[in-house]
Amino acid sequence: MIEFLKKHYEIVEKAPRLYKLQIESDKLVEILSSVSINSNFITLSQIACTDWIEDEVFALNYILTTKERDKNLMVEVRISRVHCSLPTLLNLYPQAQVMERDLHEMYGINFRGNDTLYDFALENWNEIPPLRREFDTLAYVNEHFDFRIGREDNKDVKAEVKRRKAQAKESKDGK
Amino acid sequence: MPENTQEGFIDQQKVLDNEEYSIKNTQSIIQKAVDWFRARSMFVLAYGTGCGAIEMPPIFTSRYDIERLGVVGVATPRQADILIVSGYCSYKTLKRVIRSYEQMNEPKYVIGLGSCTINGGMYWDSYNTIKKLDEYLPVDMYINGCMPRPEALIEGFVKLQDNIRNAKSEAGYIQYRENNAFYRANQEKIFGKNTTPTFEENFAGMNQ
Amino acid sequence: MENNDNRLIKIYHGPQHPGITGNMSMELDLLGETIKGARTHVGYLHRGFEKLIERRTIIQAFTIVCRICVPEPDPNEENFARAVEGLAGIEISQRAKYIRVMVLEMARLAAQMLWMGGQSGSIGLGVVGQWSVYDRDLILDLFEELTGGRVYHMYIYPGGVRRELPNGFLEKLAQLLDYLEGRLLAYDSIFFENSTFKKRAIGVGVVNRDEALKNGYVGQVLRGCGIERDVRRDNPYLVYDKLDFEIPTYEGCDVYSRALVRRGEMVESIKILRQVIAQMPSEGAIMQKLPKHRKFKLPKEDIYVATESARGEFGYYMAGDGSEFIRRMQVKGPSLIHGFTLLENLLVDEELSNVALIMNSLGICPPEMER
Amino acid sequence: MFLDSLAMIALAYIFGFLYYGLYRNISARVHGRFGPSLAQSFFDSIKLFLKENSTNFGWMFYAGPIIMMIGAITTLLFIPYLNGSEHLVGLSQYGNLILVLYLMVLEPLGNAMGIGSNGNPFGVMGITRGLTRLIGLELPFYIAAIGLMIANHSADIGVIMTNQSEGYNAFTHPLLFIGAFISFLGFMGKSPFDVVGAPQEVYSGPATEFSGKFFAIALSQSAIFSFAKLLLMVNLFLGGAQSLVELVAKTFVLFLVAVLVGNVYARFTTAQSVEFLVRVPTGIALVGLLFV
Repeated sequence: MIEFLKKHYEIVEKAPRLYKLQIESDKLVEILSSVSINSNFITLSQIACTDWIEDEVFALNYILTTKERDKNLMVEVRISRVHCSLPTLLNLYPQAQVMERDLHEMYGINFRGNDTLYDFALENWNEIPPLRREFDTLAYVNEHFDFRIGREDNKDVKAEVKRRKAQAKESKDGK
Repeated sequence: MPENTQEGFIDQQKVLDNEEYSIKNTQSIIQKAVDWFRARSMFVLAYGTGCGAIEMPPIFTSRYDIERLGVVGVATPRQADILIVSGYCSYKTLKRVIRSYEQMNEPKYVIGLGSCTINGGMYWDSYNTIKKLDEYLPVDMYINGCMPRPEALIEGFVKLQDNIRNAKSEAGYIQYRENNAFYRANQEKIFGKNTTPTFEENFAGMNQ
Repeated sequence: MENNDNRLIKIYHGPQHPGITGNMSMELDLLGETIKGARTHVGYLHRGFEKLIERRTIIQAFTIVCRICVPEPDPNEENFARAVEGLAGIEISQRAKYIRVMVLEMARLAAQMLWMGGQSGSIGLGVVGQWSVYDRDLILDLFEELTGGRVYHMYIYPGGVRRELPNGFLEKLAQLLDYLEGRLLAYDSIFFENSTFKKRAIGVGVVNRDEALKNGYVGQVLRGCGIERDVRRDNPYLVYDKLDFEIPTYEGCDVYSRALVRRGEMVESIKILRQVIAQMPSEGAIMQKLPKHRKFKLPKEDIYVATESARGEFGYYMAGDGSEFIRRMQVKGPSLIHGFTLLENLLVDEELSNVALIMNSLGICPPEMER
Repeated sequence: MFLDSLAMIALAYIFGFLYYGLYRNISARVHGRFGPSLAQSFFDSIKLFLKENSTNFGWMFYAGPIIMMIGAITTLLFIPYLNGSEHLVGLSQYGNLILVLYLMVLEPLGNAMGIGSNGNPFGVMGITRGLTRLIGLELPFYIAAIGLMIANHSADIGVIMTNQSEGYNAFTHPLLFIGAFISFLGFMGKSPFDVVGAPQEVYSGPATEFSGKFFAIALSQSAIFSFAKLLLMVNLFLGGAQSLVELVAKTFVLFLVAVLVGNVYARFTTAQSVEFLVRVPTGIALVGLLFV
């Protein structure tokens, strides 16, 4: 169980019943298969990806759940943002197929061996994968749509507050 | 009638937005009767494009019972008079909504539900939802709110019936037919080459 | 994937179709009326939530979190609040915990009522939907009194809950529970015990029990296979470990078992709510003192939280980056695995008439698949 | 005779739609709602006649609803309204029960003709379901009709109707009546035998592509045809009617039962409904036939 895993890997306890393990990307399949054989963590609940643009990496968290559904283990893999590619987990977990398909579309990560990485939620998307940090959704919206006249909240709040304060001050001074 | 261009239509819209502008339609008696029947019986195609779909079951069921007003749901666009666009439209949905709208038979009306159809609402900075529904489809009635309550929806239906019965505003489908270039241009702007078939293509066999 | 047999016809079941659970579509290859291949298509509801949340501070993000799952928004709020609390190290008061449990159970009850309408509508039994949506509306009325919102409540906020209970709220809730308990008998006779429903539902949509745990199925799908799993008990949050409730399970693995499981859950929800009313502390702050709007910053850490929604485990992964914005919040609803891994296989060799039935019994809700 | 037939059609049209309005109202009360006005179905039908038609699938498509309409009207004209009356008899002296049973098949055939030319897969599925179900529906009904014909030594509806002066066939031949009645529920197209236009499965089934005027014709057709079926049931099993009031009372009772049954049962699949129809009502009717 968790004691067994702790013997072999450096497992951190993040919260009650939530553990974390950081591994290298080239050992991913090996370690996950060993975890699923040797421990109770048999299910893949989620593949969560975070874009750490300042470190130039994607951090992928494979969240595993036990057979009893009482503990969660986050297995973190860090891969380069530029040539992002990982082996697929399709053979271990069938549900990985749709999760990888989702991440492929949202981040452009290539999962080697998964041949179903076609369109998931978007249709005819030609821009940068939208969940990458460099994709600016506001700029995209401003370029492709125009807002209805009177939609005032499409403004930088800080600048607007400053402007109003200055305006109020001016009118006060004027009096 | 406005010119068949985008600028001409925008000018026309500005005029329509003006409070002082109101259509003084004179209905003949036959036309009045026809409009009365059209207002009294509405077949609704409730396209659940977004969250607004959750308030559809309450209004069609026993608490609010909109069937009292002659409003019933139908399954296919062919038989529907009213298209309810219930909530935000993503690109992918909008294409299907336009397709459904063009399959409907005239006279047809569109009800836009929720703030997101009016100005993007909560998703104003989302890359995948449209901001103004009336750029792509002629909307006859907007019901605002996030979500609009069932009472608001019923009020919207009553107002629309009133508009139809007394010919208070020019129906959207006429605008769609006459200013098709405007709508087409907007649709093509976001869909590119993947736009739905043109109005003429859809209606090629109509007058044979 | 593609089926090139020219005896097959391909139809798109949805997105505009009365038999589909929301705005999604199934691409079906049909031989006569037998399905030979099924593929799920989503994306009709994609709003890019996870992108929008990256651009919003916590209170701004909080208002859009509940929109992820429309029929039952509260587990999302609870997940979001608990993830933020976990990252920021906030402990909430006992009273707030009880109020949250109350809101979550009321939402579960409302969601099951709506589900009942959908499930019965899928087999042409419209009368159940008419009744149950009315009963759901009574719960929504209470929600409106408590939170100000009918469908979206925006009530469970990091640090507690946003408003004090109105006067006499618990008494009203107790009355409503008595009413709903009586109504369940009416639903029994017209829906759960209806001979035609039994005929349609028993032996339809049978899930393979052996792969259920491994493939990550959750909620009623597991419990309908006789596997007793519930986040509320296995991985308890709030005060669920102090409450006494059972987890209904049935062995059939089919649509009917899942329906009975939901019925059992309604009974359990009523039981839990009664205990909450009895045990709720009358004193105590409902909201912890929080940093100011722009000063509310999350550390560079990540966390995974899960809540039991009306359809199964709802998981959130959240990562902060030391600023007032959330770096990443990834949603995993119960529908993602059910809608793809399970449904695509379950529909093969089924009749076309059972598509809506099976989809409803799995509780598939598209907005949480694509966010 | 022409005026007589016209009056029959007009009455059937009015009663059909009125009953449909009642159906919606009664269902609404079962649901706990107020329901639409009684005349709502007239409004719907008139509005549909005023709607434009923008679909074109060739003349075969248009011929479909018209053939259905002809089927409904001819069926109606061969069924006398009143027992022993000179009026409202239409063409009934020229035809008999066997002819009526044949004419009743015209509706699905006309439907099939129209649907076949529009190529909508849901329409095709709907009509396939309809024709499959028809096999199940016809068996018990035909057996019951044969039983009645044997018992009365006549195939004339008028004769069968007048022979019931001592006791209704529903009571003298109860098994035949039950078999025919279950089959009649199916003919009315209500739950649990409403597979043809099941919206959750095949949109509106055969009517998926019909719109505007042709949908209005289809609606009127179904209203007239429903009334014809009610009339046939009353004539065969409930001894017909001496006056219009009695006719309305009897048809309404039958109709009410059909509505209430439809409201509390879920829809069978095609296979289930055929299986059920072939097994239960056919069996009952066969046993009834043995007693005759």
